[in-house]
Amino acid sequence: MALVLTDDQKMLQDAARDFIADASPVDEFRKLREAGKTRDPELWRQMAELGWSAVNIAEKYEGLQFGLTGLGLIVIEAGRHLVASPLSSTAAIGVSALNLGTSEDARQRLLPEIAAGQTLVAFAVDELNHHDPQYTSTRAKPDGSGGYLLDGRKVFVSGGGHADHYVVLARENGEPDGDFVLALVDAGAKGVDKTKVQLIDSRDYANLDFSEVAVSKDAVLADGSEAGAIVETLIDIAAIVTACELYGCALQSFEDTVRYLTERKQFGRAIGSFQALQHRAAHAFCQLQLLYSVILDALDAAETIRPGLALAASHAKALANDTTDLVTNEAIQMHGGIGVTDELNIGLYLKRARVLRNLFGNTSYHWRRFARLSGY
Amino acid sequence: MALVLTDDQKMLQDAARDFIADASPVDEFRKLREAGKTRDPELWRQMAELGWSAVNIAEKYEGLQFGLTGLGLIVIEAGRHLVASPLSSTAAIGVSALNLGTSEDARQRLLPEIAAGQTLVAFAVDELNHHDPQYTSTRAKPDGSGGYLLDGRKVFVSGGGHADHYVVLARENGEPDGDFVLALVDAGAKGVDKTKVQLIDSRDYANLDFSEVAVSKDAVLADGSEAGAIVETLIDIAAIVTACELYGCALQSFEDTVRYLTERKQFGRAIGSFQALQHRAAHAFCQLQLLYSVILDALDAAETIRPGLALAASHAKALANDTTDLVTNEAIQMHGGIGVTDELNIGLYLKRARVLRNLFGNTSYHWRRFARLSGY
Amino acid sequence: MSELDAFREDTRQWLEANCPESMRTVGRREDMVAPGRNQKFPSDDARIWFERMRDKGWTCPEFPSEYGGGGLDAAKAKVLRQEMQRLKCRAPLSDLGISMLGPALLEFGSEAQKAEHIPRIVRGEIRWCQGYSEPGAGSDLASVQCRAEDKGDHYLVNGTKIWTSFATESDWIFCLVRTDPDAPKRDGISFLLIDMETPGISIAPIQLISGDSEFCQVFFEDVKVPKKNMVYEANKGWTVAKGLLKHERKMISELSQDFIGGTLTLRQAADEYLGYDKNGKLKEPGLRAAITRHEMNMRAIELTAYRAHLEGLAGEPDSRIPLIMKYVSTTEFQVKDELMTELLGYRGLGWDDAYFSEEELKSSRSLLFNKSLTIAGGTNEVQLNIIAKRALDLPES
Amino acid sequence: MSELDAFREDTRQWLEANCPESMRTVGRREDMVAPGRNQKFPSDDARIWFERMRDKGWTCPEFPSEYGGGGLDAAKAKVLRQEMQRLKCRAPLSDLGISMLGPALLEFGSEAQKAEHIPRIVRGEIRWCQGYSEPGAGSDLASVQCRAEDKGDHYLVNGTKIWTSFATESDWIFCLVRTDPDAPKRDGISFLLIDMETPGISIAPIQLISGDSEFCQVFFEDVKVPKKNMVYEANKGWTVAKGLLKHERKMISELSQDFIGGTLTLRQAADEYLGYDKNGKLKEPGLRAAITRHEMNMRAIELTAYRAHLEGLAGEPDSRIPLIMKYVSTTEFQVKDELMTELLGYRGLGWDDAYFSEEELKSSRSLLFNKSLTIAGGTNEVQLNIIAKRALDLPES
Repeated sequence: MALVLTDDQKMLQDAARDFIADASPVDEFRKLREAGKTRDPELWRQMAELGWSAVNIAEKYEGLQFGLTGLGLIVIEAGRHLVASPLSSTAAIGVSALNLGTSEDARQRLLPEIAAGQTLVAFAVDELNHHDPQYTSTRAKPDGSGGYLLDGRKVFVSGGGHADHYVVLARENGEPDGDFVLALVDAGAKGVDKTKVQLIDSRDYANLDFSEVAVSKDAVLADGSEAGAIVETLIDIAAIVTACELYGCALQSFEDTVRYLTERKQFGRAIGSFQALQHRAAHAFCQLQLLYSVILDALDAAETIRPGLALAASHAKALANDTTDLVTNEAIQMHGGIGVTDELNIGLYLKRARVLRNLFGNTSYHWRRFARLSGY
Repeated sequence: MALVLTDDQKMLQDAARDFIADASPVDEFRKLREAGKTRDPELWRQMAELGWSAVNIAEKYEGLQFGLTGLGLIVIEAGRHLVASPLSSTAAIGVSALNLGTSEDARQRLLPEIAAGQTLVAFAVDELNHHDPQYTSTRAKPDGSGGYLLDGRKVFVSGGGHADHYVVLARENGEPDGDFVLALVDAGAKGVDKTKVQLIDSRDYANLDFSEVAVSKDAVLADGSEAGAIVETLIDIAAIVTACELYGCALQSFEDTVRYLTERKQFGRAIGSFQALQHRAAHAFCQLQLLYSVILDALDAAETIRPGLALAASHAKALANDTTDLVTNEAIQMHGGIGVTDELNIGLYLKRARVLRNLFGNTSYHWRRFARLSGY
Repeated sequence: MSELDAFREDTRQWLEANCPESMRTVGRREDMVAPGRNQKFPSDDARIWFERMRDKGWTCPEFPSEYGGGGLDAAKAKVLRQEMQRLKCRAPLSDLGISMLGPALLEFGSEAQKAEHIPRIVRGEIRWCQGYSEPGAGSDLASVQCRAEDKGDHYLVNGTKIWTSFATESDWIFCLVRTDPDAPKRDGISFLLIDMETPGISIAPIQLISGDSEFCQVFFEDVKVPKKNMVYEANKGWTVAKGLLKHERKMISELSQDFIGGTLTLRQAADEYLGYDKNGKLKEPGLRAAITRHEMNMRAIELTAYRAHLEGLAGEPDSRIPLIMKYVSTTEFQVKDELMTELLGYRGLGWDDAYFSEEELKSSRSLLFNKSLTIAGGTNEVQLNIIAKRALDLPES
Repeated sequence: MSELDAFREDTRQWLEANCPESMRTVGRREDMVAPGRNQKFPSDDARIWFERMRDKGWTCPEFPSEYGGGGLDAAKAKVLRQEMQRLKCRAPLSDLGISMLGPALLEFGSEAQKAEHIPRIVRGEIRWCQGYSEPGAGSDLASVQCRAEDKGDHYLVNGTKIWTSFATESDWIFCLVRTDPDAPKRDGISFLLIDMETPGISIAPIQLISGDSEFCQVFFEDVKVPKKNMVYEANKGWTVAKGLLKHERKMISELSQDFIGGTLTLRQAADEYLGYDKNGKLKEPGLRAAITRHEMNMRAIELTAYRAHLEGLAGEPDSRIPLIMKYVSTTEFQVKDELMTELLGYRGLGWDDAYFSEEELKSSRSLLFNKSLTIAGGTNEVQLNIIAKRALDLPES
């Protein structure tokens, strides 16, 4: 277990912290939102220049081959500043789909483009209002030559509005117990229909309809008996990366709150001198420390794809959901009236956190999964 | 709903409070425990003289016909002082079994004796480590003349050590889906074997083995298709009375704690002036107030056997369990070191509360039942 | 038949004859009838219902009839409430003038003030808003900074008030102002009535995280207020304010869930968005348990509110119960919102989009808006302080 | 091969050759080897293991070899710990002298004090107990009342100490005493070593709700203590005490669950006392969720302890982590006890009865005994105060 960062990782973390604080503080997200936009291409260009789009890509595909832990650290920093970028959807999850997949052709074709920041990917997994891959019914009908025809509907695809390619989870012939099929689909392909959806966090989501969309053999990232394991690992990685962003949101809103506690005066004292608030803040601090350990462990599990990854992922996502609920609610309550205004960032963290809570598994989903994986 | 006491009920409550504070404060329970006893016959004689054994018995059987709410108020007061008496097992549950049962003969035979304080009854319901009447497997084999032969084992029967009669829950022919049979069994009957069991609360418990015990037709309190409803109502009443005692325990340990908060000094101040403790105490106070409303409503439901009794009972027992957990834990924590010594009463309340939590349904049992009764 | 029974009989008949059918259903937030110079009605029925009630003085049943009120005593007012509940009649008019300022004026106001303001409140001619909080004085209400200088024939008001609901649509505001900057905090405060059309007043709406902006900040710059508009005595405004605060907390804890949240119940949401397993149990056991806990708490709160009501009627009110109601109910409302969001999944996270149903959008707005419930009108922390002090007699912290 | 690698190799071989097989399993509470004048051993293997380790000075590996200690530097001591963990070797000796007093004496004691006491600690000849708390001074440790008057050649001690573990079986006690009653609280305290056989000392065991009575109250009545037994300087005992407190909190948070609780894990209890449905899920979904939450918290605590350990090794200790460990771990241990009690049902509520298995009785005792975990060695409240102040820099309350 790599619970302590390497010097390289620390350098990356510092660089990310500095760049984001400078180039994309929360104000930048506010400007995007005001403009009705969900993306800042110039920012992504700069992030790609720093190599962040290439962190999780092997050198032979023109990546930095730095691993998921490093990327997770960047996502945490991005979470702290509510950066709207394809970091999670493309650099972490999209790249992982290609890395794990069986199509060398897809890797050679897409990874260098992604590394260069020129191509965006989104993972289309959910079909219902709650995440649970078990309920996948999108049909992948074999076309007889190793490819498939896709039919079905995916909802609330994160990053789906701007993606150039979708990684689509389907089932062979759409049968409830059929093998998974993981297919790479061009956003402009015939039969793909996209509708943007606006959630409370003002990010990029889309619903996707697939109608007899042709997927060639080279675009099949996984199918047959090995698809189950690949898909599970991919979703575990997605859950862990999402937990990283939740942790970033929680950490920053906690730090903002502690600062407010020392500044705001009521009844002639800093409100942070009131013992009831002190104890609640101290408790939240403990929870954040515990969460950080779990997240570092999960990132290492994801980077090394070691046995126990599934358990580590469910642990990280469930605890991140729970802790962020606690911290964002306390942040608002401790800020008092000002905490519910749009002027303060606290509300923005809360809105982002509530959406992330639902992405790749809510708390009760991961509790059940953790219990099942533990054998009880 | 009778959420406000009548003048008569208030008089009874006051009388109970005065008598118990005088005749049986917690010190009396300590003396019993020291002497290795679980019963004080002289105390029960006095309580019977005050009519408490007869509160729930109709006038025609020489009772006071005062109803279960009144009896519940006495049980609350008894809970506040940890009175070890057959109030719950005999005066509330045993009497209710006879009241609800179909045997007029049993009523005529036993109720006047109970009213006079001369006969004790215990309800033998559980067979496993957790309460759940669904798992009743004690066999009641029809004897051909309206009676039964009983075979089976009942465990942790509250009041079972001193009872003269048992009310035994069995199933016709011991079949998993068979009708319930509720049988009255003489403690000295042939084939009855009793073993006392000592739990942390130093009260009277026994395991009972039944081997071909003859139950005559007159001693059958319920069988056939109507038995299910009678048994459910009886257990609901038992759960509500147990909730009353839990409430008494919680209330007294809370009041003891608030007093301690105002008396104990640390860092030069009464510890009750520390805001973190104030907020926790205030929260506990709120929970106790909510619980009291729910208990009054449940007592009324039990007294009138109105539709909704089952929901009210599960609500009362689940909330009583939960609130008492909170309050007894807080009581110990707020007392600090002295709270874990045997010298203080706080520990006695905790021990009693943990046993009562298990009697007639733990929290998760009643949560599930409440959900089922609510249709989700 | 006793006089009260006769009154009940008459009232029932009158309500049945006069309350339009459409006014006999639970109203939503937007169905509320507000008063004011530019009063508008959500429907014709709402207008008719308002006018009929107004003409009997039953917009304010307990206000004295000499000021246009209903003039009912407590017993009769209770009968009227019961009969209105029986028919599910909506409130004909809602305003801070009725629920907060009116009672305070009747207790503390001068004869001239009552004669000027009470009839207009009863007739719905004036919409009132409240100027209590300031940016630096939230929980610590007594640290009012907004100044009112005595200029002989008028007060000159300078400063700002925040969290004023619907200030842009209101005609008058009642304010706490500092008239003696040297006195200890609570001793230098006065209670002032100010016409919102007075020169020097400006208003900036505050945007909330839910997107709503019913709260405003009100700025006073050299606003001249006639001396006759001071209620009670100079520097004794805290006495008036304390009385009002109690009314406000009661109001917030009594806000019904239907009003605050969307119109979906958890049960309906569970039916529609989650579903059941083959044993008829909610699909997610964790959510099932959480909903059960919430439903139990809500039922306990309702029973407690009802108990307090009955204890009051029996003449034995337990003064500790009202103290706890705001804390327990607002806390539980927020639990409901979070559970609803979990049940609805992505559909409970919609912003402003044709894709989501009106109920779904209400649910996500409610999640966000209701975070203010445990803050407005006395934060949870202040409420717990009060319980510790008044119900438990714990020493000052 | 580096020197450290060579040391590891030697150590491993030595341990494998010298640690008896029966000492390579997790010990229970009653398997602990305590020192003292009347030392007894739970088994022959325990004695052999103790003697072999003692002879190498490895009962106290980091104590200087001039006092009989192992004389290992931090790196080698770590290697020894790792190798002992690898073989699951039990501690050869457990005592407050080793974990608390010894390190303090080495830091603050005089040369004579070190020469007198340290070798006897290493050799297990003296059992030490602690005299910190008093009936009036629990969380507020600095309000020590127990007096030590300077009588020229000795101190005269009068007063009482409470919560002293195993006082009846100990040989010496280290105490906080008040030497200057007029100084501000922390400034008049001294740190004194007292032989328990000195006349005037009496001991009363305290019975706990669990039935245990390992804690005692110790009474001092005109007890004469030689002046040489004062550690550090007069009235500067608080400095010594603060160092010790840190060790104590660490010890309590590190107490392993096996040691504190019974030997049953929740998982085993679930298997035996609750059972599974046909899908392999624990029968009670509510308990399943509660156990899951607990298991997650325990795993998070373990990972955090390990992270802190690794950060320390990497030379970048985060000083905030040790502050939180006692609070989070003791709180979670109590959650485990309650869950265990729920799982076992009636069988988790047994007192003293042949009817219950040893494990079942341990479980109910553990539920009761462990209520003290969040109190002893710094209450949860004190721990949260410390976190607020030191980790979050919040202002003094």
